[in-house]
Amino acid sequence: DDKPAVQAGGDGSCSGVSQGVTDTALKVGTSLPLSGGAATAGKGFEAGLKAAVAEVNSNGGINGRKVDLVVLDDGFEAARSVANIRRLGEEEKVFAVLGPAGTANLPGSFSYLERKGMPMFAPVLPPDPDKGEVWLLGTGHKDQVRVIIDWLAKEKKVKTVALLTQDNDLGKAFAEAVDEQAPKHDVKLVANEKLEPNSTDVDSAILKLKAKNPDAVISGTDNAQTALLLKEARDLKWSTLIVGNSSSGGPGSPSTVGPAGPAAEGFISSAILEFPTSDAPEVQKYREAMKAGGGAEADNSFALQNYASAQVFFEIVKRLGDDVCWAKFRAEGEKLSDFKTGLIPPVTFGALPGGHSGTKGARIAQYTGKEWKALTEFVEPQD
Amino acid sequence: MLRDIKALTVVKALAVTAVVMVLLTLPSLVNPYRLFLVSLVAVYMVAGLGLTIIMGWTGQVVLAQAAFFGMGAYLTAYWHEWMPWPLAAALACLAAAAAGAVIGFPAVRLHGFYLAIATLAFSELVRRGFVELDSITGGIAGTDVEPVQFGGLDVAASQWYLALSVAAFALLVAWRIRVTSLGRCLLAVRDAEVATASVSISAARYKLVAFALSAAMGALAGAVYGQLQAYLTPEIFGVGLLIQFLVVAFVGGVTFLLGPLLGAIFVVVARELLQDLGAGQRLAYAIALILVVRFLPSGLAGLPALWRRFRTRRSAAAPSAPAAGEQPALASSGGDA
Amino acid sequence: MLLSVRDLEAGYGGAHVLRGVSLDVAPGEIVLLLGANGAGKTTTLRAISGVVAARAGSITFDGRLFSGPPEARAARGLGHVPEGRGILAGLTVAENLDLGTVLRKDGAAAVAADRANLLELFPMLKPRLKESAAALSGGQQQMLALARALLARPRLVMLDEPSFGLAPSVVDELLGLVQRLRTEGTTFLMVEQHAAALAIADRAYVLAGGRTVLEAPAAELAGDDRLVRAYLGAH
Amino acid sequence: MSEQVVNGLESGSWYALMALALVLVMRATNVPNFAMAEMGLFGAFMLWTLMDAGIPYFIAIPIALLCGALLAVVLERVLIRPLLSESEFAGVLMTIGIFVGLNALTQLFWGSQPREVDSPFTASWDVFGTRVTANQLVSLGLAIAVTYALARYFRSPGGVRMRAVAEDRVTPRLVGVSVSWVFRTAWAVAGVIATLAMVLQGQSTLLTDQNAGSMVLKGFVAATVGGFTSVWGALAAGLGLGVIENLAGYWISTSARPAVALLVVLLVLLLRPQGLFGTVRTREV
Amino acid sequence: MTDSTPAATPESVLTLRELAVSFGGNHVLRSVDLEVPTGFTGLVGPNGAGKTTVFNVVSGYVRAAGGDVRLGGETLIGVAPDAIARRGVGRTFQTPKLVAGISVVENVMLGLDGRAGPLAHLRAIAGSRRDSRPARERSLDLLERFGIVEYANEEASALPLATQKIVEVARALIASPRLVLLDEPAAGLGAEDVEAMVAPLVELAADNDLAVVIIEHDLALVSRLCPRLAVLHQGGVIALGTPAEVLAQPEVVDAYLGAGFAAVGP
Ligand SMILES: Nc1ncnc2c1ncn2[C@@H]1O[C@H](COP(=O)(O)OP(=O)(O)OP(=O)(O)O)[C@@H](O)[C@H]1O
Ligand SMILES: Nc1ncnc2c1ncn2[C@@H]1O[C@H](COP(=O)(O)OP(=O)(O)OP(=O)(O)O)[C@@H](O)[C@H]1O
Ligand SMILES: [Mg+2]
Ligand SMILES: [Mg+2]
Repeated sequence: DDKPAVQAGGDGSCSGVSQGVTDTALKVGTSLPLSGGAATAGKGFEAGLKAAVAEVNSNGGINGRKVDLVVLDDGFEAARSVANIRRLGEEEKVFAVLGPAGTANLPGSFSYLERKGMPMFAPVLPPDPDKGEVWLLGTGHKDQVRVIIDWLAKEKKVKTVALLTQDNDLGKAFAEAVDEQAPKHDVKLVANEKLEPNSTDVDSAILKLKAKNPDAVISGTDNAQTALLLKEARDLKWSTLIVGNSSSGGPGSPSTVGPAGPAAEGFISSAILEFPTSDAPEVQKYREAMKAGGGAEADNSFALQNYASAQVFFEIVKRLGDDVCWAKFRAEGEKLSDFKTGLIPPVTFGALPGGHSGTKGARIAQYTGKEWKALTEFVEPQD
Repeated sequence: MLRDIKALTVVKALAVTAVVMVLLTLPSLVNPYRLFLVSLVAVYMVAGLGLTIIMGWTGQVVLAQAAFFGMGAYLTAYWHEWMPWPLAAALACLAAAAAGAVIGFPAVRLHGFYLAIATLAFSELVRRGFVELDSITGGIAGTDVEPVQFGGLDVAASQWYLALSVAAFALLVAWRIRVTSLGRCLLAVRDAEVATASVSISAARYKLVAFALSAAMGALAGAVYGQLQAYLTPEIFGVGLLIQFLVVAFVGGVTFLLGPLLGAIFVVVARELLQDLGAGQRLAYAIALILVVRFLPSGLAGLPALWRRFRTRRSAAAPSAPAAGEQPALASSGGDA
Repeated sequence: MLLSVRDLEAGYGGAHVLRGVSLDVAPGEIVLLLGANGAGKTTTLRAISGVVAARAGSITFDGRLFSGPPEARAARGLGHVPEGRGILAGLTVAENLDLGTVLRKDGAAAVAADRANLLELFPMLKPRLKESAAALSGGQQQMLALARALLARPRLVMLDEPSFGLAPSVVDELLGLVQRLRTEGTTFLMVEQHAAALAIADRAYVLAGGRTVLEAPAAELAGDDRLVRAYLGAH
Repeated sequence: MSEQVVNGLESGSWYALMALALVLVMRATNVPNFAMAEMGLFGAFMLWTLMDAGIPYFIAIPIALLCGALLAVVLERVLIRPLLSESEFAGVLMTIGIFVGLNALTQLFWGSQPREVDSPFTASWDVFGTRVTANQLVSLGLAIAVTYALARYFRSPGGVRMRAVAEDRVTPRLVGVSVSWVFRTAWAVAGVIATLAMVLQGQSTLLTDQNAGSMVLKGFVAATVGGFTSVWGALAAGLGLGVIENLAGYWISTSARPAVALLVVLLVLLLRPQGLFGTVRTREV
Repeated sequence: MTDSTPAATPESVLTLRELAVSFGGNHVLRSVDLEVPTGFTGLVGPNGAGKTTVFNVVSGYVRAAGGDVRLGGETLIGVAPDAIARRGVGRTFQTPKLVAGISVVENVMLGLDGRAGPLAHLRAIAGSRRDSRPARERSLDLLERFGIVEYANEEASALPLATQKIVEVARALIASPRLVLLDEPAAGLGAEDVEAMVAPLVELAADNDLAVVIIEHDLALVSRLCPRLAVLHQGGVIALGTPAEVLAQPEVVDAYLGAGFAAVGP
């Protein structure tokens, strides 16, 4: 039933409606594109979640509650994503939706979540709806591109940029970021060429970009299209800075640089995570969890992202103690401050508006031809 | 109508009453998610009925239902800001019917596959239109849909009664069309297009009527779908949705009135049941589809006929073994050039 | 016997049409299949050529079981001019004729000669060879169907109402051709309501309600006024 | 701009090849095969697998083509042929089912990581200031060669049989045309051509499980504009489509590109209902 | 008789004047002149003479290259086929074209459905039986007269050929046309079936002052039925008169009947 929403004012009491929690178990669910156009990412996200859950359970659960994870496939379709979130809420009766993916698909569920009062934690990566039930981790596409432009202007003295984007939300976020940030540095956008999602037919767009001779090209496309951009630029003997972001560049993992082959040398990308290959202790712990929890290869940054999100989610639940309910989750969550996972920038939540975006920064990284190297620390875009 | 009901046997009447009772009290019987699924069945059925009219009865391969569905969803949501939902939905249906007639006007000269490709292109262009018209559709980012709530009912129940009444209405209209003169004229266009003119039927005009009717049904379904989905983006109304509708229409049996209902149940239930298979579910769905088409080529609605044939064949084959070998018949009617 | 059918049963979906058809055709014979409208004549021919599956009974050709798909039966020497002609409207007249040569193994020269002969017989087709077969008139299509079937040089030819739509002069020529081919060894099983057909046939079967109810020499039937009136157009 | 045209001719060659495969299946079996590109993609992935295992390109290619053909033949025999006596809708729905199923299988086997095919055609030349690559020449050359071969074939006795069977699945058998032979041949050859198209596309760009969907659409567009009965028409339409797409991207905007193919086919059909090169049926009554 | 130019007489229902048709370069009809009064008129001629083409022009399916077609006093040239049917021209086809998905009686009703305007369709959809009940009754009546009422509720596609042809004749007659064009209605029919079709046809024609043009190669039937017979050959009417007169003309024997005619003919 669409119960009246828990007006979680944040008094920390557990009088409201809640579900998915018993004394021994906490049920969470997610909806991911395990098939269809974004299956690689979806499977990575799934593996990260599974590893995190297996790890926490093998340590006795959270305050004695074992975590029970339900994964649904939405095939990267908005309609199925909406249906899945409802299924999680009404049929599976989960406590929260954790780490679902689909920039364009997830907003369809926000009004439902609001009516229901059920939290959605760390969806990848819709714009922040500023709703009490939705919690974002991972810096959005737009802010990442803003960081990129700051860096290009300051470090590379770039004066003109061009965009290669997909004709969808992703591309739109890129364009908005350039509109907002470029004027601050007197950087000019000289071209924005668009690609059909999933198409490998990129040559004509790239020829048009080259004709404008920009100092840098920012790619708001998918991994394959970005790889093709790298290859084609090399074939055309066109030396310009090519920049991706966490999604199009897949920094830290071979998603883009793998298929691009030798052409990927020098490729730049913004990153919102540690690299899965890093030897920071937290990342080593992640790799062990991946090995134990099974699933995709551990060098997958998608897996790392959701593994990290799960750590934050578990931390909030842990802080709830025995009384786990939606109202208290919101109250406690908004108190989370400067929480360090070692995997993503430190997390701070706060009250609405704006308080439910937990991380802000991104870093710039470069592929040397053999491995990814961070060029900067996590920084926030210049206002 | 009353008379028809009287003609039913008592048992049938009781069964119908029971079904109606269950449908009316459904919100108190199942959880909101299942209610949502059943509402979805109703929506798919209505969209499928549109295909039954244009493809099943009129024989025109029109692949634009996703576009009309989208028009219904967007326009109803948009107009609902200024007027009551039913009026908004009715206007959206009219608009879609007009669009159907507009594309139908040149398209009546097209046959078979040419028509299919032309209407598919039209559909995708309309979808691109959704992207461009962001004052109405919110463009790529999408738009929220204001929920309709009937006094005292929660959102899910309101949606269900909306879906139920729309489905009942659409089914009633389609049934009346099928059994009256208009239905006969449409079938004539399908089965004997050249002969239609000789009995004063203008094939082109009736194709247009079918285009408009089918578009209106699609839009009606879309109007309710907008309510269920609560958030609309242009990507929803692509080829994938079209394929979904084709499966709804054909798996059920595209010439049967109740075919779309069976098809819609198949689509929704298969999706639900296969969910546990994780990444393998697309494959499983495809296999289910392939098996249904392979063994029930005229759709689920062909099951009773298949059963009857099976029984007669068994009784016929019983006395002496078929010496000539029981191989599939090649034709139900001879080769007629 | 060249063809021998015993207790054949067949039908369409739920419709059980043939309920016991038996007939024999000896080499070099012209056998007529008569019966009222809907008696099952067409269905019998279809079952023999494999277009419709037999549900019971047996068919033997040349002493061996006759089964398999229609093309296999055609390969054993069966020709069938179906009801409704079966002209392929998407092909030209010449291409329709070419289809008749699929099974010919006796060399291009022989085929060309046969082709020329048949075109002599149906001169109307000659100027139309390059045109779409759909453009032909009803009677011309019937001629094309006959020519195509005969070009395959089958041993047994089944003709389903060959006179359908043909002008009287052409019917005459056709029946003359049938007689001539018979002297060359071809065998015929004909469904034909043209009275003149009885004159050239050896024997006839009468079909009623999906069963063979009568078999008699053609001459005998020709004398039976009642039968002639029932099953044959006066023409 | 000349480079846009050259690039357009290259992708146009792939569209044309896909269109030819579709025309072949359509003309022989009257089934619009929505799974055509997906079958070709299977062959292309086989090529990748073989090359990944260290087998040289020119040995792997024939094996891959054979795999594409084999897949097409098996699917035709097991899933399509039993539906021949059913309404044509059943066939359409079946190919849609195969499309979804093959796509899912490809994804399960090979994942959705893009793959690189190391083709030996890496050379490129500068022709009056326009870059022309070996891949482009190979694509165009193969498209023309396949068109020529098919045009010859359709006029030969075998081609006549195919067209006959496509139109009527009963009568041709009465004169001994083997439907199985026609179906097997048509699907096998179409499988080879489709594999060729997907390999050419894959080696010039990247091989992904998403390549097939838009390819089959473009193939259908080209086949339809070409009139479905004319192979030269299909070639011209495919090449034209590739070039127009690129020029529209160049002159108007790259975001208009996806709409261009659709607009072209819509306009062509509205002006000429039988396609640019198709012929009208002569007589109906 | 061959080159008489008939003036439009009041009793002429259909008048063809110098009608010409060609397909590509093939001049099928060069100049056809014919008047069709009420009652039966036979149209015969060798295969490919253009008989069906004449029907196609009259019913609007094929465009004339020249000449005129008049129904009553009005020209039919340039009128759409469905409009011609609405003016009272019914026809059948050489191969019957019934609607497979509906029953026999509904096939006959179809002859009336096309006349119903949008309002009538709407009324019917809304549940009114005002139009459909009488239409069904008339159709059943007609089937009864043709002796095939027992097939009324069967699917049309399952009927034997002869029955299909009779249904098509009924469909052409149901809307009370002024002129009916029958293309080889008796081909493929046995003598009894021919009788079953012809007897009610004759009655109906007489009762309703119907003009019937019949193409038929069954000369016995034509001779019996038609007081007037026209022979079409080489693009024109080469003979016109009573059957006995016409069939005796040597050019008709030459072009159409053939040498063997004497042996088996009437
Ligand atoms: N495709 C079909 N589906 C169902 N029933 C059929 C079909 N074709 C024929 N029948 C039925 O089978 C019976 C026999 O038909 P068939 O065509 O064999 O008769 P026939 O003797 O050739 O008649 P005719 O003289 O009219 O050609 C008829 O009652 C007919 O209704
Ligand atoms: N649409 C068309 N295209 C080309 N030729 C045509 C067309 N329609 C008719 N013809 C030709 O015109 C001539 C007359 O055809 P029509 O069908 O009128 O003959 P018919 O007198 O009815 O002959 P039959 O007795 O064989 O039915 C034929 O040679 C035919 O091939
Ligand atoms: Mg018959
Ligand atoms: Mg004719």
